[in-house]
Amino acid sequence: MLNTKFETAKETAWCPGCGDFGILNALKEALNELALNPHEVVICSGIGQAAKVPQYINTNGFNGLHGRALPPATGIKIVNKNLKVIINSGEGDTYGEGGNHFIHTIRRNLDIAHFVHDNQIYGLTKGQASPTTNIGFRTGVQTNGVILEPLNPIALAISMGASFVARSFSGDAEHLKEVMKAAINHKGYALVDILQPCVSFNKINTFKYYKDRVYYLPEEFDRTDREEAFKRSLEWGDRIPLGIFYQVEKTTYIDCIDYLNNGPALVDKELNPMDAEKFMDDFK
Amino acid sequence: MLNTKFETAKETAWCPGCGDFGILNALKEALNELALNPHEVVICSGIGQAAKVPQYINTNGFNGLHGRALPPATGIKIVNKNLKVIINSGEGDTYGEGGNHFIHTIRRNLDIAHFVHDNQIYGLTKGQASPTTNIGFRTGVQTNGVILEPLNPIALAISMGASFVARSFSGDAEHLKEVMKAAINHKGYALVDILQPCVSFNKINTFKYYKDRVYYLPEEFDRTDREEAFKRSLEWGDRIPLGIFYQVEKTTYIDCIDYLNNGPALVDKELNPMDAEKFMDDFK
Amino acid sequence: MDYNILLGGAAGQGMNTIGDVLGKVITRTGYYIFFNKDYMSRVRGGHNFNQLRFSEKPLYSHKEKLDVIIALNEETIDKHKERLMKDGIIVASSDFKITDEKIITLPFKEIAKEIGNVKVFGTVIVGTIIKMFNLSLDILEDVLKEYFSGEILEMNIQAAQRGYELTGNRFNLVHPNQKDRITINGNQAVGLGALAAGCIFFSGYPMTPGTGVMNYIASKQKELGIVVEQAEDEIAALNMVLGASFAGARAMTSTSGGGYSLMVEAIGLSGIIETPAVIVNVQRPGPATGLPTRTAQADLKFVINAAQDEIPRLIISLRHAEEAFYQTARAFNLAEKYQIPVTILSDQYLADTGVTIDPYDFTKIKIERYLATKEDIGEAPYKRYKITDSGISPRIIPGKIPGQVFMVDSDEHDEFGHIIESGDLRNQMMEKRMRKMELIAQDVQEPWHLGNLEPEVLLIAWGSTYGPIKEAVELLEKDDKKVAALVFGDVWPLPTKLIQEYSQKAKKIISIEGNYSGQLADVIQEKTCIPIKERLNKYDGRPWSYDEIYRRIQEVL
Amino acid sequence: MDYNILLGGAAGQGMNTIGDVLGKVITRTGYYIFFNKDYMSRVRGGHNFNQLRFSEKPLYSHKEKLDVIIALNEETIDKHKERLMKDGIIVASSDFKITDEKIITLPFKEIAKEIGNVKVFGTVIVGTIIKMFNLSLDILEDVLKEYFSGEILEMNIQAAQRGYELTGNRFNLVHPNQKDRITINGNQAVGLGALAAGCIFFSGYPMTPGTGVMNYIASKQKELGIVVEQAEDEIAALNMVLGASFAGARAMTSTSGGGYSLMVEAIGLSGIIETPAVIVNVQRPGPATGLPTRTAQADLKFVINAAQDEIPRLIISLRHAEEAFYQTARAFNLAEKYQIPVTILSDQYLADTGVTIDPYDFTKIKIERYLATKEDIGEAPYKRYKITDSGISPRIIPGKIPGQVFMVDSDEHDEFGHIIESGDLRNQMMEKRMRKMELIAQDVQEPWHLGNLEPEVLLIAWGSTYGPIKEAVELLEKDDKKVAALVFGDVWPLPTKLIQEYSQKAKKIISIEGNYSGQLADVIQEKTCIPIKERLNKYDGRPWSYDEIYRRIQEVL
Ligand SMILES: Cc1ncc(C[n+]2csc(CCOP(=O)(O)OP(=O)(O)O)c2C)c(N)n1
Ligand SMILES: Cc1ncc(C[n+]2csc(CCOP(=O)(O)OP(=O)(O)O)c2C)c(N)n1
Ligand code: SF4
Ligand code: SF4
Ligand SMILES: [Mg+2]
Ligand SMILES: [Mg+2]
Repeated sequence: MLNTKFETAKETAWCPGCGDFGILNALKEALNELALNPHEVVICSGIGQAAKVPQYINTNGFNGLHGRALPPATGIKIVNKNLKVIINSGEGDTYGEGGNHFIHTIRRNLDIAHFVHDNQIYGLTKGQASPTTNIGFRTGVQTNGVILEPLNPIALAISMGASFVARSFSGDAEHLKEVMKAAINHKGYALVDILQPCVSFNKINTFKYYKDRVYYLPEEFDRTDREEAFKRSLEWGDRIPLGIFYQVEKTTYIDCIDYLNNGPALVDKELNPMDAEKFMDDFK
Repeated sequence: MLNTKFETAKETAWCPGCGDFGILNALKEALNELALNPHEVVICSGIGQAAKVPQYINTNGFNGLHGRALPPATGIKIVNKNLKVIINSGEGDTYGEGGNHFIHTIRRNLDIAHFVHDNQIYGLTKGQASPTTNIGFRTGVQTNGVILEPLNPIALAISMGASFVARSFSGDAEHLKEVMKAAINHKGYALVDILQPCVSFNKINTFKYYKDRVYYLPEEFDRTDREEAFKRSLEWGDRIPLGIFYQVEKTTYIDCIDYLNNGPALVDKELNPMDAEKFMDDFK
Repeated sequence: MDYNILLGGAAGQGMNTIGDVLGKVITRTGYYIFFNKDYMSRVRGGHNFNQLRFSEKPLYSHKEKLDVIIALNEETIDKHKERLMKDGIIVASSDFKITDEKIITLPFKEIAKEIGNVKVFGTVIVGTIIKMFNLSLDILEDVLKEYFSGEILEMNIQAAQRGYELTGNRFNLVHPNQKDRITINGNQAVGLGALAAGCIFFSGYPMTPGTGVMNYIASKQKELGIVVEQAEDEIAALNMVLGASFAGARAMTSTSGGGYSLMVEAIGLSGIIETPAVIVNVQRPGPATGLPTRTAQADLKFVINAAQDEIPRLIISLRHAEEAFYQTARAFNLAEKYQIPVTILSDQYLADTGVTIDPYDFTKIKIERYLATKEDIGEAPYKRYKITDSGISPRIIPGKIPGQVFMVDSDEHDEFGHIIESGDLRNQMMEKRMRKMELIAQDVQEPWHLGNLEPEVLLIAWGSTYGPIKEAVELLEKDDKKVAALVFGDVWPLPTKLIQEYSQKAKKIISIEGNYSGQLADVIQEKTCIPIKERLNKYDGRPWSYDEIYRRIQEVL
Repeated sequence: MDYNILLGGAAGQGMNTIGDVLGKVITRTGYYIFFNKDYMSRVRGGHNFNQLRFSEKPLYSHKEKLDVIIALNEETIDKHKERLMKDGIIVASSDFKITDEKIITLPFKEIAKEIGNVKVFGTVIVGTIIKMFNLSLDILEDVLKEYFSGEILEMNIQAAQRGYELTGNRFNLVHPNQKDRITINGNQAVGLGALAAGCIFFSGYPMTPGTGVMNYIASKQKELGIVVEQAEDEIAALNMVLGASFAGARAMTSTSGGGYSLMVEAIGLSGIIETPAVIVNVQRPGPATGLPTRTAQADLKFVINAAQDEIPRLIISLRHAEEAFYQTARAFNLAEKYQIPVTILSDQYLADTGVTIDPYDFTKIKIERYLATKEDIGEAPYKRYKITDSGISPRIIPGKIPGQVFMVDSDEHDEFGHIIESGDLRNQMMEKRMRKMELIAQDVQEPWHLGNLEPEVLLIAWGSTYGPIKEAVELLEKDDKKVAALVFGDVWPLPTKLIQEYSQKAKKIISIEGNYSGQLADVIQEKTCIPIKERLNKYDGRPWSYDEIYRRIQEVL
């Protein structure tokens, strides 16, 4: 167990060796290094193995419905801009069931960090193909192997105009922690797609598989060049780039609404029925 | 009225001057020139002004739920590969309510053509912002103007690996018809995002607005270069490119399943309960 | 007195503005109006009509018989002239080809052209009607000033005057004097109620006829400093609302049946995470897309049972724009009191119908949050789902109490919100949640009683049918019929006291509903085993009118 | 004779394989088994257990008392030893620290290590059990051959032999002789039924415990040349099914409550476009995510009322794996006969429980498509929604009849499927669709009757509670109690003949359900006004066992 404010006594239900442990630890350390307090943080998730993160960390948590991690995060952040809102969920949750929220949440550019545990499989439901499963992968449903082109979350996020798009790997604790910190610090929506071995159901994309293929985007890589970022995002296979593909400053949702930006958080507003009384004049 | 097999007597419910008329006519002509027969064609749609297309054309039609034009089209094409399956729907229907189906339907690469009537507004519900409405556009809901980054369907489709991605304009009948024909002839999923003025609710993106801005991708433009296509797709504003951004050959869903590819259409299969009797052995 | 004006034409002819302006003039003159809309699912063309009924007494229903038909196109005359009273008149443009003794054709279009703007055509007509009913041109000019400005305003004032001069006074009215009432429709009343109740976050996806609530709230968002967020779909809408509510906001969404279908899973979520939400379902006829712009009361059993397994919930149906305001505010209080989803059932008839009522008393609105304080919860680790006798656990919001965190979980959970597998704990949590239903049942309001106290015939209804039934029962009582009606507002949990009581007295029970099978009657049977065999059901997408109810009840008496 | 073996351990310890292998050996020896699973929503760890009961007579329920506990971990002993019979035994690994007079510890792990593969540990145990029950090592070897091959098979055979030699015979059995029965669970039975019925397209999204149906059908897709498509979400799944069905395929989806919630809107669509669909809801406890791997019967009222407005529909609940096969095939026929959505309600208990039954008679399965031919529809333009007396319109599929096209429309429509606004046509269409319910009511099957023909006490139940109730009623009858049960399979439209009849005879009616409020009892009250006041409801996520029902009924008698 780490030694952060974010530890809990709760025993995890993950398989020994699962990449989720590395992600959970990196998250706790990132929060710790950012000197955040548990009560200032809300972690939202859907349903899946990854989505159990809020169960195992000492922060506020909204463990909602499968595929629906992002809309509650959106509601939370809009009404209380002072909370750090983080989403941890699986790639099935995010890009499968929740695909529509994914693309539209990017468009809103709220200041939230989104950590996708991408094990290229549906873990909790025991091994069906997820949107990122490679072609040819056989499962109990895809008995002849997957035939759908895998979704490329990095390319997709870049095409949707996300202002921070990164990839990391549960097997590199340090890199992951640093990218998480950058994502949390980024002002705007930040996606980190995290390669995460599932030892029980994905015997192809193992720790070794990733380890053999990942490389780090070079220092001199220009993260503000969208076309370059897109080009790099298409790299997948023998070599898999890790790091921040794209990061630019962009006005956030809150920036655009004057009274949210300059006023107190919405939830701190005093409520008074009489404020609306004058609107009756419209009906006279 | 045109003189094709696809005419109907039904009066349309569209506003005079609506861009939907041009799209409907181009579609009828395209089908006619492709020498298709009405009974061989199924047009699927969701709900919206655009989605009324199946009401006004003499083909088979599946006018389903708002946002859900693509899944029925998928089901139809998988079970009867001999039908020409075409989808006509609004951009709200397709990229808003139906966004998740949009991204995953691209992944399936079924041989279907998808025509999106993109008027940058919710027409039928009287003028709320759609996913493609420009920033700053004011509506009864977006009273301070839209603040969400508009979705770029061309960039998105390219990032998702669509094998045919094009844009046309309801105001250019000839171009539209030709692009439609190319899309229908394309083996695989083909997206055509069609600029379509809404004379009632979009007073900004008018016929003239588009007319002043559109230009045609040059002859020499290399449609097989994905990065180039992506780059071009980002052009939007003073100059809006029309034409086929990207087109490559790619195995389709049906290609990947041997017995679908080489056998008869699934619906033509003889059904016999006894075929499954042998499976009881597994339980002995 | 009781006048009824029909205004008919195609979508896009400006009928709503004509009706609104005329309605304002009549309201300000001191009358009560009842202004309902019948429109097609299209933006231009087709046949739409508005009916503007007014009287010096409060009105509760549209009526069939017409005094005046204002025809913006010829189709209007064909479709509605049968309903014209003997001494009624039809006002039409002089270029119409139809002839009929009751038609007065006047050169509206020509005048508009002369003024130099064909769009003022409607105002010319309003001027004419003002004159016919002896209303005040000054008031009309005041109203026009609120709608237009500059050159356009000048043209409209000119148009009004020209119209006013076109004809003479037709109906002899002595105008009443009370003038500060409001005319409001159901969607606006719900929206205003939400604002009064402190709704600071609204998320929705447009769907007729539920969009009006969103539009109304959005129109005030800037002024109040609140947020209306259009979601990508209804699933997102309710899940955003739940996030906002979890974080401490009073939050709401509105939709119609199709959108409600998509919210079903999140309604269950609201129930198990015990996070309040107010969901407005403005009903229209289904199934599926159905008849988008028409009315129905056909989602009752659906909303009562929506979502897998069982949750505590409250369903309030709205009977009238007056209560719509107060009930919406109440919905917010009860949602927070019990930490449940509250569904408000409205319908297109109520939503789009403007009625004149006394101004709302905003001092009656109390915002009761039922939030626990730092002191309430003490120092021990906070239990979001503490098992209590009432079933209600102290609720805090995240980020406000340093040192205290909590989570909500869609899985079955322990008192801390952590996922569990134990059958015992599951029982305790299920019982804790469902115990709240017992308290809610005490908060639930009995149906409104109308008519006789010792009735022979008992009518059962709910929601917006209230208005037409009220007028019908008054007529039946004038005929010396011993008739009463119980009109339910709160429908779930079903209040059963009055129905038990009156069903014993009455020889005959008849339900009157806007659906195919008689859904409230079913619910009453389910909960009380009181058989309701006679059921008057209407499902053509049109609202019951009082005359129709009156006639149908006479038939079965 | 009636033996009950519990096999407990953590997820990932191979318990399911041990159980399956043992089950096969016992079935092939000629016994009936009843093999149910209790597992947590996790892949490794936690506490899971399987119960394998067997007898020479058909079995319908798990039971509480245990003869043997096979403990793969120590927790298993703690959790279950109370249920052990006086002469029961606990079989455990010799490294366990727990001591108890009933424990036999044996060196399973050591032997596995000696063989050189820790994974064969389970097979060692199976060998031991085989010996204890005097079962055949040969049969075990046959079964192992179906599971393994090559070196791994060799090791397993060795493991079985070593286990067999570890101990002596404990239970004296004379084995029966009938050997060609099948042991199948509810999900497999539904899947096989669908295949027999000609389901050629399946689209679904994984959701426990509904995934098993998809898995089963997928496992045969290649061999049969059909397609299983995993959808992006449940909304897509049912909409794909409707597209496929429109195009002429028999098509199906399966899910659990949360996924069903997302399908609600499309269920309404199926109703209004009159396009058949078979939807399997394998129930688990909610609300929302609830208890993913456990059982419940808590979606009854939800599925009856799912979707805005009203549609004709049929809801079939499954009582037993035997009928699951035939009912699924029937669902396809009735879906096409009436052009409606048919919901099959299963639950985790039924879905995951293996029972031994006689082989299905495939010759009983008739595929009835009810499709219209070119001749049927004639030359005139085809009316997809022709208004007929029965409410059923001739249905064709697109592309097959040159010259004829048609459309289906989620809007209210005319006979051609074109959007309408007319109230009259709306009424006709609504009535046409709902008329089908009258015919469906005739096709609906009355509940199964168990026990006394002139009962004093009448039990009411539905779905998978059938098995436990059947055994409980048999015990109660042995005690000379005048008890009967009506166990509903078809639940909507509700068949009311037998319940009317028996409710008159019985002095007391008691419902037994797997939900909080007694949902079937509610539905019966709604439809018949027969009050059902005593309700035994279980909602802890565990199935009723026959002993529990027997005890509870004795208490109230
Ligand atoms: C509406 C709904 N559909 C399906 C499910 C079942 N379900 C739970 S988790 C899951 C997939 C999880 O995959 P992923 O998000 O990749 O997470 P992982 O378990 O791999 O970490 C599914 C399909 C559900 N809970 N709710
Ligand atoms: C579930 C559901 N939500 C909302 C609606 C209401 N609705 C109908 S059409 C539409 C928007 C249509 O916009 P678009 O797809 O852009 O089509 P257009 O009318 O602009 O052609 C909406 C929100 C609906 N019918 N169903
Ligand atoms: S199944 Fe896979 S993702 Fe889930 S806990 Fe095990 S290893 Fe991790
Ligand atoms: S509202 Fe707009 S999109 Fe709809 S018919 Fe009119 S012009 Fe066309
Ligand atoms: Mg995953
Ligand atoms: Mg549009």
